[in-house]
Amino acid sequence: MAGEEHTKWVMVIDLDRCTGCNACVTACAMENNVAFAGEEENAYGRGMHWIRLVRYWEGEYPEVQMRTMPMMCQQCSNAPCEPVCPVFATLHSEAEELNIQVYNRCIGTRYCANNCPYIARTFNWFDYEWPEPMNYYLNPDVTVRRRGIMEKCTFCIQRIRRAQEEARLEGRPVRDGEVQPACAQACPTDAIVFGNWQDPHSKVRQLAESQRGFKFLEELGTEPKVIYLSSQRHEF
Amino acid sequence: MHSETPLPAELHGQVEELRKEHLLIDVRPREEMNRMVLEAMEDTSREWKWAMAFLGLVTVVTLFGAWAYLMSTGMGLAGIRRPIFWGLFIVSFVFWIGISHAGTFVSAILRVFKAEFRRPFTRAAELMTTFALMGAGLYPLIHLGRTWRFYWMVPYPNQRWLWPNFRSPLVWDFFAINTYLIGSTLYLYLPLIPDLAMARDKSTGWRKKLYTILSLGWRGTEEEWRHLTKAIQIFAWAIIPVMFSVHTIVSWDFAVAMKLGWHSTIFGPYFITGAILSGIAAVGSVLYLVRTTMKNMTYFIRPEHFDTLGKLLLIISMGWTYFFFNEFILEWYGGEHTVKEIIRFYTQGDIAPVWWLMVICNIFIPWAVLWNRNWRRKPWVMFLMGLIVNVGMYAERYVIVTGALSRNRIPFDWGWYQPSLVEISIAFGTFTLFLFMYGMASRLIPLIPVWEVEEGHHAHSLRKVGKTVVPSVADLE
Amino acid sequence: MSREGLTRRDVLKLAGVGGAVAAVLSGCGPMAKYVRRRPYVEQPEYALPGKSVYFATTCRECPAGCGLVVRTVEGRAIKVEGNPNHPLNRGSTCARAQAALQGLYNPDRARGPKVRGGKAITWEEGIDAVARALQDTPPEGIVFLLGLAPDHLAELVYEITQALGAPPPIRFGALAMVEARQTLAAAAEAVFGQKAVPTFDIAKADLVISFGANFLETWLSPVAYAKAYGAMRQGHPGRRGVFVQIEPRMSMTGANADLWLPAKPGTEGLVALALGRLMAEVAGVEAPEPFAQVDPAQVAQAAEVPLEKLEKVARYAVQDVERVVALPGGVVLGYENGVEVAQAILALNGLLERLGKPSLVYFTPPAGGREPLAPATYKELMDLVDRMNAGQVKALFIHGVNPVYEFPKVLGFEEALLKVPLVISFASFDDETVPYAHYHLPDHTFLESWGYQRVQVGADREVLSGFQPVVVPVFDTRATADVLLAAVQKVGGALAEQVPYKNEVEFIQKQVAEFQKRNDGIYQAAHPKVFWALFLQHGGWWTQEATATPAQAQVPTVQVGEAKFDRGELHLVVFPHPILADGASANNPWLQETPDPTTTVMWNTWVEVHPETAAQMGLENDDLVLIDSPYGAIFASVYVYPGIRPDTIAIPMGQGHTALGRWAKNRGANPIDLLGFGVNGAGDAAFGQVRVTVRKMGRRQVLARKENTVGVYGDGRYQPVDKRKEEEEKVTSTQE
Amino acid sequence: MYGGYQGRYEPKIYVALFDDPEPAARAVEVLREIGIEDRLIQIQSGVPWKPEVLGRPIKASAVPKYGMVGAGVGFLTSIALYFGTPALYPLRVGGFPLFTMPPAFVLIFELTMLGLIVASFLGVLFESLLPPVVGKRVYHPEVSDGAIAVFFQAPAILLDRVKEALQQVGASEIEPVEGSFV
Repeated sequence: MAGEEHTKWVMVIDLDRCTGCNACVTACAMENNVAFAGEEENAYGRGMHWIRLVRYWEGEYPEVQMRTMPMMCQQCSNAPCEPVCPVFATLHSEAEELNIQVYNRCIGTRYCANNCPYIARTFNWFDYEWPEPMNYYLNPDVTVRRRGIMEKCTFCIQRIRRAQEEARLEGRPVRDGEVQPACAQACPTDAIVFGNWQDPHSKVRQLAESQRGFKFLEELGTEPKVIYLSSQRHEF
Repeated sequence: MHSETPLPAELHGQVEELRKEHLLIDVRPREEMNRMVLEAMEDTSREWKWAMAFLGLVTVVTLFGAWAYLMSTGMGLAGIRRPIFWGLFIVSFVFWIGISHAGTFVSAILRVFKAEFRRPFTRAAELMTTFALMGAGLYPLIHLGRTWRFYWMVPYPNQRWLWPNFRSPLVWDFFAINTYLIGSTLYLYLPLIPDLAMARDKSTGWRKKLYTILSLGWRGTEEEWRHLTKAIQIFAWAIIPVMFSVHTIVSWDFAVAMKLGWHSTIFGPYFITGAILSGIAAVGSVLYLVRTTMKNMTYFIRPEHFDTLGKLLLIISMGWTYFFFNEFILEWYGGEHTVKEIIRFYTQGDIAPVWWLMVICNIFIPWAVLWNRNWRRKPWVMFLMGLIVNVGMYAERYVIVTGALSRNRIPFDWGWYQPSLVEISIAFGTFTLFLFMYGMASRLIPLIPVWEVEEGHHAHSLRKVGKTVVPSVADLE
Repeated sequence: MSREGLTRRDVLKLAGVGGAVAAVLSGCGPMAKYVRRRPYVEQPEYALPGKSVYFATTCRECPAGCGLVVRTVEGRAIKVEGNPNHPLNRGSTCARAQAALQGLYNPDRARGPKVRGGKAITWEEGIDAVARALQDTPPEGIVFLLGLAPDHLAELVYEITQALGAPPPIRFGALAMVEARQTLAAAAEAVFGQKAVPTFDIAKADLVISFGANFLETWLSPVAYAKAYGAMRQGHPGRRGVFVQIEPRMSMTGANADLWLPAKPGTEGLVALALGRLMAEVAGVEAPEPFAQVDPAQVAQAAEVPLEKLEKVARYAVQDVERVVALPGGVVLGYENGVEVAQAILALNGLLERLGKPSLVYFTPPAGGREPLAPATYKELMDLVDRMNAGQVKALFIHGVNPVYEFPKVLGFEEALLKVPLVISFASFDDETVPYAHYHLPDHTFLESWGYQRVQVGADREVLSGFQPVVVPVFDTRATADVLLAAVQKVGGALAEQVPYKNEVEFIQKQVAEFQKRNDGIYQAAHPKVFWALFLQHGGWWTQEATATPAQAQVPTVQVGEAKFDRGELHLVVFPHPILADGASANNPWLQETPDPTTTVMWNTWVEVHPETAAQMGLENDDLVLIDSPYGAIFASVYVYPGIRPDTIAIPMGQGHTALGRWAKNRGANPIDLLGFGVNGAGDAAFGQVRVTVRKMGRRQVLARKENTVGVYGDGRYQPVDKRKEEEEKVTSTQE
Repeated sequence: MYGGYQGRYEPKIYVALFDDPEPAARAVEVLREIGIEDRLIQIQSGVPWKPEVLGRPIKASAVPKYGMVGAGVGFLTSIALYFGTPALYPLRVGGFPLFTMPPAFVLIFELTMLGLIVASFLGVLFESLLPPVVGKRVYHPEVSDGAIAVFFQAPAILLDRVKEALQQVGASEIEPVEGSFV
């Protein structure tokens, strides 16, 4: 029973709370063994960030406004990246309703990345290094990816699994809020909330019912599982 | 049949003119044609050897050397980046697939339509198909992040019962390209058998041994001819839809994607037309090279062939323009921001020089030149036209692949692509590989299908009609 | 997973470094001094292979003191997480804390004690040197220069200096310079009657009026403020807090404001007064003295701020909402009249209280009633340099601060250092100061350290945040407190009697033991060892209930006066990098790789220039420019920044290291070098008065950005035809 | 013991060379008149002359049948791959059903065509018995120079008659050849 039931993991991001501080970016990188690529590679758009803050300037000085939007894999129910992979390296997990990336299966066609409307995928252009002893901090729950394969946000599936296993050992369902991806955990303003949509009392479910809720590029029919709550602005 | 009606003496001048014009009525005995073809084939001159050694060396360094470097270091050596995950490799892939349409188009379609002028250069074109496909087939491997795992795309029973994803266009590609490669190679080989038998009969030494094996003991019996001609008929009909499917599927690699600038229903015919355009153009260039660098080829490849190719090129350029304009105006008319930006990026952005190069090379220059019969009949003009149109077609693929990827629905993540040295080197290496393979093949197999030419001779004769002579064609097949 | 480089033997070797101090096991965590890796057959029960062990500790990436929980697996620190119970950060962390593991496991860390020139020595020799310094130097010649953290080391050093009769330690750092804590404290004294840095309770606020405070980035206690910000925006159903920011350069904080007013530098105090006057007018009361002296219309004109906006803010504050708070910070305190400006801004709170609004300002009660030592002012620092130059400083101990990098060049600290006969650095990294040190006795990084920190600001209760090592020290480093105590033991005599601790842990335990008497903490225990275990388990001690009470604000009389500026074409705003802050952790690659929130620049220094100014000067993105102030000059690449005043440029701190490690060295520029001598009334640096000239170098140095790098790499010809319009379209298309 | 007699009646293969199909066709006619059956005549030529031209019996090629069988095999393979393998290891992608029709057509088409093409090629080889596995087969190298070689099997007793008749229709030379027809 516990931990086995059908789950649908959903993330709610309150853009009104989000300050764009990038703590989620660093947290994600540290949790998921995301490699750092250095200045030149980043200048050429080869940063490995799984989550990034999409930032826009709006208006003109002095009425200029910055808008940010954390963007990561939206774990689409109808993910465009999945069917184009020739070797099933990215596919849909039916138990968690997540979009899975199987690193060991990936042969690096990069088609999935081209077909992702959220530009959520990053590619291992090289073998990246964590010079000794920096490799000590690498998370043993997360594969270190080698060159030539695709990677992306996993909703910290290792944490979901850990919580499910613990819940199963204790013979109870996973509690709401028990699973927190690294980004949600770090978020200083609690803008990111994570939870199980199937649980009608979950916080994500309640937040998602907000009138501010929207899904990014929803019109494409990808059915993303990240729900944004639009930011507001008081006009003076 | 092949025997000619005696012609009055006063028409001899006119006859000479006509003979100069048309290969198929400028009859030479089979022995002589055999000799001419074999002479051309066995002409392994010093220049040729140097050229092959140079091309081979350059290929090893620029293609295989760079590829090894790429594989051992990482895909980052290419200029691709987020969000332009496909670059010059895919551009070259599409380009060479396009070139590969030449042989099939010239050979199969013209054979089906009994276009007689095709006869002397079908093989030259079919060779292009095979070698271009081989070049093209390298790219899906080169562009893989983990090339050493390419065999996971092959459906083979394995321990885990894990199969490829047949819903992926890349798997379709895999099947389509393999079908096409096998089909076109066999289609090249079948009509080659009688000529190989001829070479077997006329050569000595290692060549004799080689051709003995390759000709499979061909004797030219009625049975053999019956089966062979039947099979060629089947092939000619079967290879055409395969050819269409290949480039359609290649276009689907783009068109099925949820990517603005790619997601277009017209991509199938648009790509096919483009492929035939570049293929025909490439035939023109290659025929010029064959004609000028190989012995006796001025007899077989004549201005009339270039003339006809030129006409075809003009028509197909118009067809391509039609599809191109179709695609362009509808996107231009549509209101979506990203599409508008893509159009702006194409026509005014950083990629604009390439885009305009495409328009100039594929539309303006062919249209300006090819209407003129005299220019069409000049081999060097057609050689240049072939190069120009292929530059344009390479530019087209470059724009479609990297240009569309540079712009997406999230302006924050737009990008700009620059091919790296390694990419350019590999792309260049495929050209030298192609020339190397073609050069080697030109000295190993009879480049002119002599029996087909002779067959054509038999089908053509000169008849007097009123006060003039006209070539007549008898249906031999 | 194959990246494991540490063999079991290495681990055992490392494990041998830390001496074990046996203590009780409470079943919730290790009580040995260090968690040691042992063979599987005799491994402690909490260190099962494959099972995570979590340790509560405290972040020392900035002086705020957020609580952390560090996940370790088989003796390795894997992930930093926030301590969900910690009153400051409640489970959240900033980017710096997240990347702290890259500091811990940094390959460029100092690997052992050494003398100048790089020759390795034993710890015995190092301790001897310290002992000799303490013994032989006349007490008035001993100076301890410490970082900003109000930690146990500062208190221990204070005790040692007291026992020696030496001057108390000087605490300073680059962040202190731009945060101007003493200025804030001085202004708070005038308004609230307490000379301390106040905490602004923005979580409850309906309207926050911030004058330059970058409280979401690095200011005082950024995670606590960010947490409060989130609550202000969406924490109260049906009541969304509104936020107005007044500053010349749009910081990330300002970028989140509903209204951002780029007031002319130096006019912020007047704007505050004008706002007060408008509020009084709206409320229909007579404006109190300081507010009455200004004419809002004139101020608005002088500040280049629309009067109508000020009126609207005033009306909203008075009529529409209940809870309003005004806070000063950042560059507005960095003028010569910074104290007065701060007073004027804080006085708004007094005015609002008079208008019947509740106070949203409180002072964090110091843990155990012990007020940590105040950080030094810029003036005191200049005095120190003078003393060093005069040869009065005989022994200088440097810990937690990197003066050669962090102090403005004009102070001449480097030259002064050469005049000190004995300099001992305790830096964990080979930083810029180390070459000047006669001895380099590297401390652990904080994740290998014991200690505690008294939270000074941001918490609504007493918080003693504890830290414990989460891993065995990676290198041959030693806790500075241990080194000092060992030296004290070696000196012996009266000093050892007055500072009677055997080692660091004993000192800490003694301090912690004071809280055992308290009955308002989150836990109680009868036995000191159990209490100590609980202290470690919880990651500190704090009270059950919030004890801070709202401070009553007065409306002081204040003459704001004119701000003075250096000569130069453009105002200069030097701000702490939102990710790297003061740059102490600039060698953590993921901090370098985390994009700056507003510009998305990574790995380098940029200078923000208003688009019009850039156009006038012929500057484009990525153009290298020389920024020249009367005190120094640096090179940086232009970032055409839409959120900055046309008469201002801004440069982030944190880069421009000439040492520290492979990822930080020779990267970007250090804008601190542009700052001068100016001080304000409280003695803090008047860093806002610097003006600079910008010269185009005719060369490009491409910045790595996360944003659409069209034009960033290679050529950069890209300029959209109608960028602004497109940008609007983007936003509308993305936010439906 | 009856070697001489037997030798006179033992059928041997001879070849007559012609330059044009017209005399060749007449030669076939002559041979038939003499009583040599069609199956004892084989014509080799450098170009595919139609049987009508040479007055030879018209037979249909079996190659299309091979092609059809190959196409069928290809079709069945594609069905097995496309609909069989997802059942072996069901994996969901992109919200698609496990078995979808549109992509199926692509695979069905490609594999059917592949089967057709490969089988047609093999059909040529099998039907023409290429390459020869055992024995020597009759051949005249002049064929590759465009000559039409009429091979016929005749007992020596008829040889003179045949020679005479063939020379009348224009055969350049008639000589015995070693080997068999197939």
